[in-house]
Amino acid sequence: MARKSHVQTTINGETVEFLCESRQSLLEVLRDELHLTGAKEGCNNGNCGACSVILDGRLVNSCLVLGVETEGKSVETIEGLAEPDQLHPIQNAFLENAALQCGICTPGFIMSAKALLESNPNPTEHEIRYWLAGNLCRCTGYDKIVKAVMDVAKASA
Amino acid sequence: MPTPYFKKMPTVVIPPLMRKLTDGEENITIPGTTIREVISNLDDRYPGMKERLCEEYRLKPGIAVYINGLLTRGSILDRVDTDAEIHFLPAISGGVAAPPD
Amino acid sequence: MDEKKEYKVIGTRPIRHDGVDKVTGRALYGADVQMAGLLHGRVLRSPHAHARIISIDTSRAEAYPGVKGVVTAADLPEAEDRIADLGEGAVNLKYLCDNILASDKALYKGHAVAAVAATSPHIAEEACQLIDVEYEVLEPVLEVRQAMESDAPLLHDSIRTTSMGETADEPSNVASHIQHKLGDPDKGFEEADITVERDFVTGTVHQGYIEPHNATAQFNQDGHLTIWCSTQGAFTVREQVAEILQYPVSKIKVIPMEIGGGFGGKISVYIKPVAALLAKKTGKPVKVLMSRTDVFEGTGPTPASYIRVKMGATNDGKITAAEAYLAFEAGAYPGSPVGPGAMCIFAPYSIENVVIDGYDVVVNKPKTAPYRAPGAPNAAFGSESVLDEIAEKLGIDPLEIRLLNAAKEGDRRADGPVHPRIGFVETVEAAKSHPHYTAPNGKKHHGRGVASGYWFNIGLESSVTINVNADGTINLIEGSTDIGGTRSSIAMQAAEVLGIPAESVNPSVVDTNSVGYTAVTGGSRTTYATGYAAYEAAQDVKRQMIGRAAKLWEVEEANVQFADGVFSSINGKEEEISFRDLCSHLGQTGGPIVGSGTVNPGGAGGAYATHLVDVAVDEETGKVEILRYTAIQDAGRAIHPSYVEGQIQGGAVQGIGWALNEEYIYNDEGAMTNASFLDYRMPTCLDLPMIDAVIIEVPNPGHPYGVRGVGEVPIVPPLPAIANAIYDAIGVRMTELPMSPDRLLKAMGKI
Amino acid sequence: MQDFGYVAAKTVSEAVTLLDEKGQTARILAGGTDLIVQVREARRDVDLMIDIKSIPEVNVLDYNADTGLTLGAAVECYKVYAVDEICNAYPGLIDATKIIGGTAIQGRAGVGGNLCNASPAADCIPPLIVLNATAVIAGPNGERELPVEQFCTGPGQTALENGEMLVSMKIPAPASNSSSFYLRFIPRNEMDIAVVGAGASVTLDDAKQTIVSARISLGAVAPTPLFAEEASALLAGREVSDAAIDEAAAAAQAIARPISDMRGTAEQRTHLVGVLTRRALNGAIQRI
Repeated sequence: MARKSHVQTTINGETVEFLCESRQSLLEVLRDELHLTGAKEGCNNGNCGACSVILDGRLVNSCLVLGVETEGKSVETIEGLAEPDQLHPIQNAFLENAALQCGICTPGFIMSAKALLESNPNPTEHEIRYWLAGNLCRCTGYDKIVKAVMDVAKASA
Repeated sequence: MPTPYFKKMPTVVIPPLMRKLTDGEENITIPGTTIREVISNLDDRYPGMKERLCEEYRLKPGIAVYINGLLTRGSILDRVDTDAEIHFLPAISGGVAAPPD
Repeated sequence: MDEKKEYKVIGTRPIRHDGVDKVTGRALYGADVQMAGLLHGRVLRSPHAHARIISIDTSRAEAYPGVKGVVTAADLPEAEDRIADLGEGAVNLKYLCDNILASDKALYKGHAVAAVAATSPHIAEEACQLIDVEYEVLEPVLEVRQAMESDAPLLHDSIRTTSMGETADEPSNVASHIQHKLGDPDKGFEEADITVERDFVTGTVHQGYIEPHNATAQFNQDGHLTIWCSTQGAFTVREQVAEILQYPVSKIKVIPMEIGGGFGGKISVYIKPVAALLAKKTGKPVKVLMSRTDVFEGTGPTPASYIRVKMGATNDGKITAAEAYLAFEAGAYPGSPVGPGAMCIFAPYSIENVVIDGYDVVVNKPKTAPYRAPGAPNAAFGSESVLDEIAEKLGIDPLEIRLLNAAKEGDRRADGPVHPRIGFVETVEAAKSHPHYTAPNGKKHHGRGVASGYWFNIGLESSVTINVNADGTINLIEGSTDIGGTRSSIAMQAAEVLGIPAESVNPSVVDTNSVGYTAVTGGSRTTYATGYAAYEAAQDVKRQMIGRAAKLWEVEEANVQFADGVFSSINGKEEEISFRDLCSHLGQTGGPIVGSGTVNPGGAGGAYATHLVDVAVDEETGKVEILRYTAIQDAGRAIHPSYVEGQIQGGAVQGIGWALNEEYIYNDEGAMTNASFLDYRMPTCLDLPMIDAVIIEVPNPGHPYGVRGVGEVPIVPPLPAIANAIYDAIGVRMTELPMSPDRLLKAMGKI
Repeated sequence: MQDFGYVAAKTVSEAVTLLDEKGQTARILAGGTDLIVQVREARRDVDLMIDIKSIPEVNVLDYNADTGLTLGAAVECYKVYAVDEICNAYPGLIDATKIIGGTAIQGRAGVGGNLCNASPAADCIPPLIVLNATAVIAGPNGERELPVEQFCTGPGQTALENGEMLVSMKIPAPASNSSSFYLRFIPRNEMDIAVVGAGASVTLDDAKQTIVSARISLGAVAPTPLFAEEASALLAGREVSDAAIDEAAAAAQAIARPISDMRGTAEQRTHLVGVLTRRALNGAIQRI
């Protein structure tokens, strides 16, 4: 059996400790060890963005990060976005714009949109499409997703 | 063959690949109040028809019945009006073409 | 039905009921199932496209630390060579079982051969590599026309071509031949002033849902099997698993988790029976997940096809005859969607003389599965391209020629039935008057194309139960898995009946033990049929509530009426009570109210769409850019317009992907070389403009609110619309899909 | 996925010692966007991943208008294009860093990893070649430098000897009146691997009429990214003209020896070399 390492990291502001094998990705650790199943596996090789999380302030595919690499780092996931009594504005915009159908890509898109708006609060439609190109959606045709992100940007402008 | 009691009778549109059995006839007027009766009466007139369309209590897999243009669940118990138009077609359900037997 | 009726809930855009769960990551999908003692299953797949399985030795895998169980086809009950009626269609049981775990032959690369349950997914995966399978590699056949040759390698000795119940003598890869015929095609072509005939080839494409297949199974000591999974239909999972395991449906409970897309691809079962076998063998719950490569290689895509279309018209644009030859790849086992393709190909038009021949052909590729209007996009690529060419040669506007020949209520389809009220003409007229169509489009290498499409939609069984709450809300119990917001579109129909807001309905999608039989979420049927069942269940509630009001007021039931959410007495006493207030009196008027509705409606009503697209072609690289896209569709009645638009936009974009880049690319050995999201090349948002979705409402007479299915038809027009736009841009007719850059370069003579 | 060990090395010498001891089955982990996928798909056998991201030397990102750029091997793409001076000095390299993967990939993947992965289709290698980059390599016997065009030796193969690792890349300061450009052809607009890639750097005279020197590099048309030496040389001293650029494009096509695979056909690739070389050269010239 593979040896496990002890890792201490911060997830959604809380200090978290876990044991994991070197070969376990951050996505596997989040889902299987910590039961944070909001990040989804769509392709497991960085091509769909369903597992997007924010690592030390930067958007990453959690399937392409090893769990052991997160020692001492800070991870933000979809579960940490909403306040206890209210949704994040991006979450509201997705609901109001009907920007989801099956919903499997939604957590990844929302994390990706959050990272975008933090680095560029006022993106053009093209900038939004460029930034979100790493997130695949097969249901919506992206129309309403792009509009939802534009709405959030407009509201904060 | 039973004597037609009805003034009007259902019409069966024979699928092109089965018209050999009807000597090329496309539209057959035939008595019957259910699909089962219609098939049975068809078979009396054109022997072999029943074998092509039916198993014991149901239509053969892969065959669907439309009554007046509406797809039913394919039950041979479905009732038909005297002016019904009946089509036997390759079955399609759930967006799936059922495979042949 | 009153077409002008104003609705209070229908046509509004409430927040979907499952929305908060889905934007917070709380919604539980199949792969999110966690439980104590859970084992992880992985499947070993054939590396060969066509091979005889000589032997399978699982001993090394079984001995590997952490492995708890290994299964092969030998663990399945002996499959009879008989037809299993699965409600959703009949399937040869042996084929069904062999596709789950190959017994004598592996028929495509990726065909499941064995499976392992272990304490971690990594161990299960490693153990799969320790299973020793001896193969005798056979020559594969990978293309439909080659498979139809008399000297082609045969996949099955047992297949003989059937034609409407008649069976041929010799074995063949052609499983069946169908034909539709109307009028006298020879005479029709003689009457034509112009005839155009072309061949078309389309590639194998995948639904591309983002969530891979998953299944978790638990087999209790008392024989009860529970399966948590992603599926378009929990009841069809139950039926298929019951047939494959030869186990009673009453002992199987299927719990449909949230589903991450399906588009038809999550109707057939693959790993669900495997998870059940592993759970039985190990006595533990087992979760089996597919990788993305497994999904591409081991689940049903929609078929590649070869299509020949011939159409004749008079100089004034009247189509006099049409002929089509459709040969569809079924994959490893019979059952391609050539039937729907043949049914839909000329359905937008009223043509007197038609002949359509369809062939279902097995090849060494995964068994095909439905994909959004299965068969219709392939067929429309041919017919709508040929019609465009006729219009161009006759100098007639492409929308005008469609109007001139448009099918209307009372016209006969080539496959026989007569059209009920349909909205095709309305979509073409809306296209003509849309600003997109009148906008200038004169730039070099920019082109505009139009095309239309038809999908017949289906009804099938649905059941809904409504429990009335004391606070004036209702809990709506349904069996249709919600892939695109149908909880809301179903709930809204019940809310409309009961005069309550959409938010006062709590819809739940439940397991197979907890609701009446409900067919799959597919065939564009859910808002139509399950919505119909919700309407009926709400009517049942309404009737019972009228009884309670009558009891409360001590009047005859006949003297109670209900309108706009208020019950009133119309005779004697002047009484009024709202639905909400009456709900607080249920206890004293007779106890809880449960309403139910079950339907199997026949009047699904066909759906039509007409699309407009502008493209730019990079003449030097062959790359096509979509500049503008307008998709017009008759929705009958849009219950929740946002999600109708979403279906239209999503379908159009899948069609764009199919048209431009998506295809299975095979090497000579029959291995797919692009089985990843990287190389399968589905559109990203950077490849697209906004998709203008225009909803037309021609109410369907077969539904109390006029609903037509909307999910499938939007994928039908994009393929020919884009081909026609490319022709407009560069003067080259593309007849092979996808219209990828290298094919365009070849067609333009650049390489 | 196979089991493997993981070490977060703190110094170059620690990493080099481990590499030397473990041999070919030890691999350097930087962004991991190629390596983790390769191990997961059993395309590479790895016993030990040596994470270098805590080593100071591989995180250097230092630009000086006189001496040029030192780009640490583990610096992620997004950090490179966040520095305006670097964007202005080496626009061709920036073109590449902005199209590798998607935004999330650019949060992890770096130019150094792209070089060490040695894919024939790597987007960063043609710009490094046209910008005269050198690779700074540390090994058991100390440091050495190697021009980037000599770094890749085959698909996935590099000139790194046993025990050696890439520490950084050095790019000289750009000459005046010069610029660079990189583009690739992909069927989609993002999230794709180059069917063909082409990079160009051009230096013009003060009148901006005559080409003083040029360098052209091609990706995905040979087992390694190519420096199109003859095509580059024939531009020196020529007036800026379509004719000169067409000649260079034809010379570039002459050295392409592409294969057909799922990403493109050989004929398509050869054709695209001409198109992309012209576009890269024109793009670089327009930026001057």
